Amino acid sequence: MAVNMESSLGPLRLRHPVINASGTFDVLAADRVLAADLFTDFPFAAYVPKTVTLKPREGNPPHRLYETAAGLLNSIGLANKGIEAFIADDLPRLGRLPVPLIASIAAEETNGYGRCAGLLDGRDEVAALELNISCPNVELDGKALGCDPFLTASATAQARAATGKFLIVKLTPNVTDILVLARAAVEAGADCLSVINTVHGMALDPWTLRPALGHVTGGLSGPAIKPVALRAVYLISRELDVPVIGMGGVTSANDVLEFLAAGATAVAVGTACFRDPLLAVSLVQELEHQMELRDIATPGELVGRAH
Amino acid sequence: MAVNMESSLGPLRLRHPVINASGTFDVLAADRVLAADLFTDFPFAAYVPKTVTLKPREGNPPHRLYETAAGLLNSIGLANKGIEAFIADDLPRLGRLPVPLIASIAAEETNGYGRCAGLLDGRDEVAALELNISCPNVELDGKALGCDPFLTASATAQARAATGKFLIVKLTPNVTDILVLARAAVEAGADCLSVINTVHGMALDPWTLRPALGHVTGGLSGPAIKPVALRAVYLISRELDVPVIGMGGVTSANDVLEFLAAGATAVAVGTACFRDPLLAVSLVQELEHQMELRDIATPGELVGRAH
Amino acid sequence: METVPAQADLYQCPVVESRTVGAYHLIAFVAGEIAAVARPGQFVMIRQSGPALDPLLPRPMGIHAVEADLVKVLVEPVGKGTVVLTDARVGDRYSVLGPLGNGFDLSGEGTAVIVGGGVGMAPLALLAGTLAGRGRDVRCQLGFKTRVQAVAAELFRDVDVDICTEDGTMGRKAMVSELLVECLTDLGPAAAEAELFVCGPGAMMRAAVETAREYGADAQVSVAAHMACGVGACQGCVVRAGGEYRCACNQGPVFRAGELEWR
Amino acid sequence: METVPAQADLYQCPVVESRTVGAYHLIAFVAGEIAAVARPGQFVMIRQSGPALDPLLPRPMGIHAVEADLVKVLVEPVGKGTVVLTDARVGDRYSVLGPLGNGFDLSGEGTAVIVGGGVGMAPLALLAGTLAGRGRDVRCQLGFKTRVQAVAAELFRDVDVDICTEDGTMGRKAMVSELLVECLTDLGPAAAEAELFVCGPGAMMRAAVETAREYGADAQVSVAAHMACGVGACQGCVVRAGGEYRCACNQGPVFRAGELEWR
Ligand SMILES: Cc1cc2nc3c(=O)[nH]c(=O)nc-3n(C[C@H](O)[C@H](O)[C@H](O)COP(=O)(O)OP(=O)(O)OC[C@H]3O[C@@H](n4cnc5c(N)ncnc54)[C@H](O)[C@@H]3O)c2cc1C
Ligand SMILES: Cc1cc2nc3c(=O)[nH]c(=O)nc-3n(C[C@H](O)[C@H](O)[C@H](O)COP(=O)(O)OP(=O)(O)OC[C@H]3O[C@@H](n4cnc5c(N)ncnc54)[C@H](O)[C@@H]3O)c2cc1C
Ligand SMILES: Cc1cc2nc3c(=O)[nH]c(=O)nc-3n(C[C@H](O)[C@H](O)[C@H](O)COP(=O)(O)O)c2cc1C
Ligand SMILES: Cc1cc2nc3c(=O)[nH]c(=O)nc-3n(C[C@H](O)[C@H](O)[C@H](O)COP(=O)(O)O)c2cc1C
Ligand code: FES
Ligand code: FES
Repeated sequence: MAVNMESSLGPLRLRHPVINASGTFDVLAADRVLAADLFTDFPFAAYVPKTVTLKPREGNPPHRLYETAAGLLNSIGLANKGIEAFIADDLPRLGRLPVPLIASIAAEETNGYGRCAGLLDGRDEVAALELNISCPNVELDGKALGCDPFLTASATAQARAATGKFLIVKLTPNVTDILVLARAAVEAGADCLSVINTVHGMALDPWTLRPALGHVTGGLSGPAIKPVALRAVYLISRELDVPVIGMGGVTSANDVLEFLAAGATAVAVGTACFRDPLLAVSLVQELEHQMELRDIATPGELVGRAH
Repeated sequence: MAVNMESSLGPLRLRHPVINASGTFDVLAADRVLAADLFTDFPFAAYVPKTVTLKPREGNPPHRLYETAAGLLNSIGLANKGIEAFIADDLPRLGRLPVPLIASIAAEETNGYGRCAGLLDGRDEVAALELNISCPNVELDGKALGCDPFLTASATAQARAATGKFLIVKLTPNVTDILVLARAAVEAGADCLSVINTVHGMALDPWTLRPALGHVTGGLSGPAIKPVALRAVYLISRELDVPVIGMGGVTSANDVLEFLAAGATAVAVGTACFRDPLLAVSLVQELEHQMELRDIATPGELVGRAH
Repeated sequence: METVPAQADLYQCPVVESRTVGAYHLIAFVAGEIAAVARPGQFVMIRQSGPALDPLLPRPMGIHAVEADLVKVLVEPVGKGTVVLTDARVGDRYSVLGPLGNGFDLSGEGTAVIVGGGVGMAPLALLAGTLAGRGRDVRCQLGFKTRVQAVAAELFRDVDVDICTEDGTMGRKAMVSELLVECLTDLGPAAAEAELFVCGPGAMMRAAVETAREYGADAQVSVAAHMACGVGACQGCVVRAGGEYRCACNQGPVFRAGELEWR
Repeated sequence: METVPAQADLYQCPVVESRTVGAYHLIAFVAGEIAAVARPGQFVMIRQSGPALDPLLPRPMGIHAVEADLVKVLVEPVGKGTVVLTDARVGDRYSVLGPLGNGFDLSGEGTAVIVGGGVGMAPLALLAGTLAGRGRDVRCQLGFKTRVQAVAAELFRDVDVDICTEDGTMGRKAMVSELLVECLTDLGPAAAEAELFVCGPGAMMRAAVETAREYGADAQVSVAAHMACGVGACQGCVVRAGGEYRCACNQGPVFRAGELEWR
């Protein structure tokens, strides 16, 4: 059976359903290191650069990484060059990618989302915006904005007012009821939800018995959190009508099938890119092969099959 | 250096700081299968049987278990014979154990906690009570009681009124701010907190792409959740004055040291008992050895060292 | 059920044989204490040693053969846990806990009709040899998808085996339930005194039990369940039997067909 | 920094040698594309293949030696990831990504004073051989805790090495910083033209750099950092240098001593 891997995510046409997760694949850095010509053979169906903020941020002190069982704790702290340098230096180069570009933005105050969205609204290189309201390292009154339905709605509404582009809101799992947050974002104008960002966690160095991360706590990603992510995607996509980008612990083609069946329209690979920066190449091949074996004609056919 | 492994948990004298987690070690069943004489050589410093409820519960339909990356999803659904049969059949036998007995109780309504606590209050076999308010499978209006500070306080207060025994409340990590729940329990009369119960999750069978558990969602345990548990223990023990029993993903002596350093007074082993039902024997030996190597004279010396 | 040695390091058993048998993988461990007491239909929980925590838990494997102080299992690599088991190399040490479970009831006297599907044949090999050794009349039928699995039937040493495959690449082209019907018909009136011993995929076991019922024969079936502990501690491995949930690990894995409720 | 092959399966490199060298473990991979371009001070990210997801990420290992199409690393088993690497058996395939990082700047001309502590000696072996091959004057000092580590100094083939241990069980009983002072004193006025190449534990590197400064010598140090990607994607491996956070993987791991801010 011929498999047609094309997918769509709102107005975005994707060659297949697999994209990268923000902060885990840097096409500009990888292109310097890897012999692959990433600008012609880009393995993902869309590219999401690392989150940028209004002002440059130098990020958290080291250590910023600590591996846990089947997981990775990070406290990068949204290190980035700031949206102006992003627009000036990176956007022109990213515009040459053969896939849609989804810019990820964050701010320390809700109105910063409106300003960032406004700065990108006029840029043709940008196909969609993702609001990172869930990074556990940027806190408002000691709490991530994405934990509060009010602030979530407010950030979303401000971005919505500033742009007509496809608007994705990325949710945090660190809440009592993620559906409440999902509804708040959609009611405030989100076109799509990214589910999930990292899970709050912490590690101690087993030798010193002191916190392993410079920032003490951090965000857990990787296969360890896949069950948390699948549940969130399942619950949200059963209740709400917007497309969901599923992510959290994807390392294989089977994982992609599971996220689609749980209700995701597209699936993002994050931490697994660190196992192999070109994982997406073999993963997408294997995905096509599995779909053939299982008689699945299109990714869309599978979306929500587990409901 | 001579290591003194003795620990105390409120009025309970423990031979060492390692106990079992409710629902993961069944001394009556294991004693039938293992050649070890568990009633004389009991490896844990206290015994926590599986949670019992007022009425018998047959539990959830199979599959009730699914292994995930470095984790285990379960939806046992609090299968148990009910508190009356527990008192009649099990208590007399459990009373013969050479360690303190911590009975774990749950109820579907808050006042059930008072009734269960009352039924056990007069029993000399029982050294302490643990309120399981956090099992994700028993839900009130679709939500675990332990997710709500009000219901948590109410269940704790009712149990407090019914017993003078050492009262432990076991918290769920599936909340936006676990400190709020911890405070609610302590203000309502908890003497001690168990941190944490399982993390909400879900898995799909990679072949059928249907939910892997009969109950669809379940609770994630094992090393995958250790970072979540360590963070909760760290945050709570820094803020509150009651002793904390730390648990979540412990598989080794180093893990025990880490939980102590994060602020736990005692540490419970759950899922790891399934890797090896007598793990505690070697783990406690290794713990003593590590303490010797590291010049730690008593477990108490280590408690909160990471703060 | 015999009791399992008490010291954790007793579970550490060296691998002395590890080889492919068609689609399956045979592993032999030195495990004298298990070998000494194991009965057909019992199982072990097996796990690679080492610091890695994925796979996390041991996997249940039927005891396929016992020779002197060796215990053998036959693994079908279907997922992460079983694929990793096939990496076993001679000299590795695995954690092997057992023997666990009740095993088959061998007290019957009628013809023993053994019905296996796929890797479900693994524990039936020990059963067939034991029953034949006791002089009981044994008939064996094994069904497989295709040849690469069916070649494992060579592991049945002490008894004759009828083999079928779904695609006819080895033995008869048939489902094992067809072979069973022929066998019971062939037994004539003795069929009603016969006793089936069944292990395999759910649908195949159901069909076999149904056929047994039609011929008035008894049946014992060894069920599969997801297990975590194997010793009755987690309540995870339940099957519906006798109107309640029973643990496959310590109230099974062998049940009388009559008490099982198929889903 | 050279570019890394584009196809994922090119990273799969067979193990052809795997053996204990005292407290460390030497592994040789067939990795022709890496061997062809690797420079001293560069590193590879190494990971076992297979379905298990713990350990999850590759571990950074300095390139210890290059021979024809072989790349060798020397692993000190300190935690889960490195312990698992020492399980490597001939014929296994590992994912080996590299060469990564900037490597040492070899353009200097003064005496090369190589200072290694513990397993930090691993990448210095390739450096020493390369510099000696170019005819540069090379002095090597290696410090270890005790003999079982120090025996690995035998892996320095092309140059003479001064060894010390903290407990005097092999070589001098001294800290490597004492050897360094003697070496620089011995060089006399040439010390100010000398260049240090340092790799080892933080405290030892700091002491070496301090000594270099006192003698007016330059120093390049190869720093350790927790890494996830190795290619500049995660921003996780930062060290403080030149007043900002720089990634050890693609702006290092070798830095000029002068730009590093020690914590
Ligand atoms: C008493 C008993 C005896 C068994 N004897 C044998 C034997 O001799 N040879 C053999 O090859 N297999 C045997 N099995 C089945 C074997 O245990 C499972 O195939 C194995 O656990 C699957 O693990 P996995 O990680 O490879 O698969 P996974 O990737 O976890 O899943 C693959 C498939 O196996 C199922 N599965 C997952 N976990 C389990 C589990 N714990 N138990 C059963 N099924 C599971 C899943 O639903 C899925 O369909 C036996 C099972 C039981 C209960
Ligand atoms: C550029 C570079 C080159 C290296 N070359 C070598 C080498 O040639 N030989 C060698 O034996 N080691 C080398 N290392 C160090 C090696 O990578 C770490 O020891 C290893 O990652 C620890 O992993 P683990 O799982 O065994 O330890 P863990 O159990 O994760 O931790 C043990 C100790 O190692 C530290 N650690 C954990 N993760 C890392 C990490 N990703 N990087 C560094 N330290 C970490 C922890 O803080 C802890 O103190 C190098 C590191 C870098 C950055
Ligand atoms: C090192 C690292 C950096 C990350 N940076 C960002 C970021 O800048 N913006 C964002 O929205 N998410 C960020 N994430 C979260 C991922 O995009 C993703 O949501 C999460 O890691 C779960 O997916 P995974 O398990 O596949 O990694 C980061 C994750 C990691 C591990
Ligand atoms: C199979 C299973 C059954 C459990 N049953 C109970 C229970 O009855 N009562 C309870 O309070 N916790 C129960 N738990 C939660 C554990 O006690 C523990 O809090 C949790 O598993 C985290 O610890 P671990 O990672 O060491 O398993 C159960 C966990 C598992 C895996
Ligand atoms: S596997 Fe735990 S009770 Fe059966
Ligand atoms: S290790 Fe990822 S940026 Fe250096």
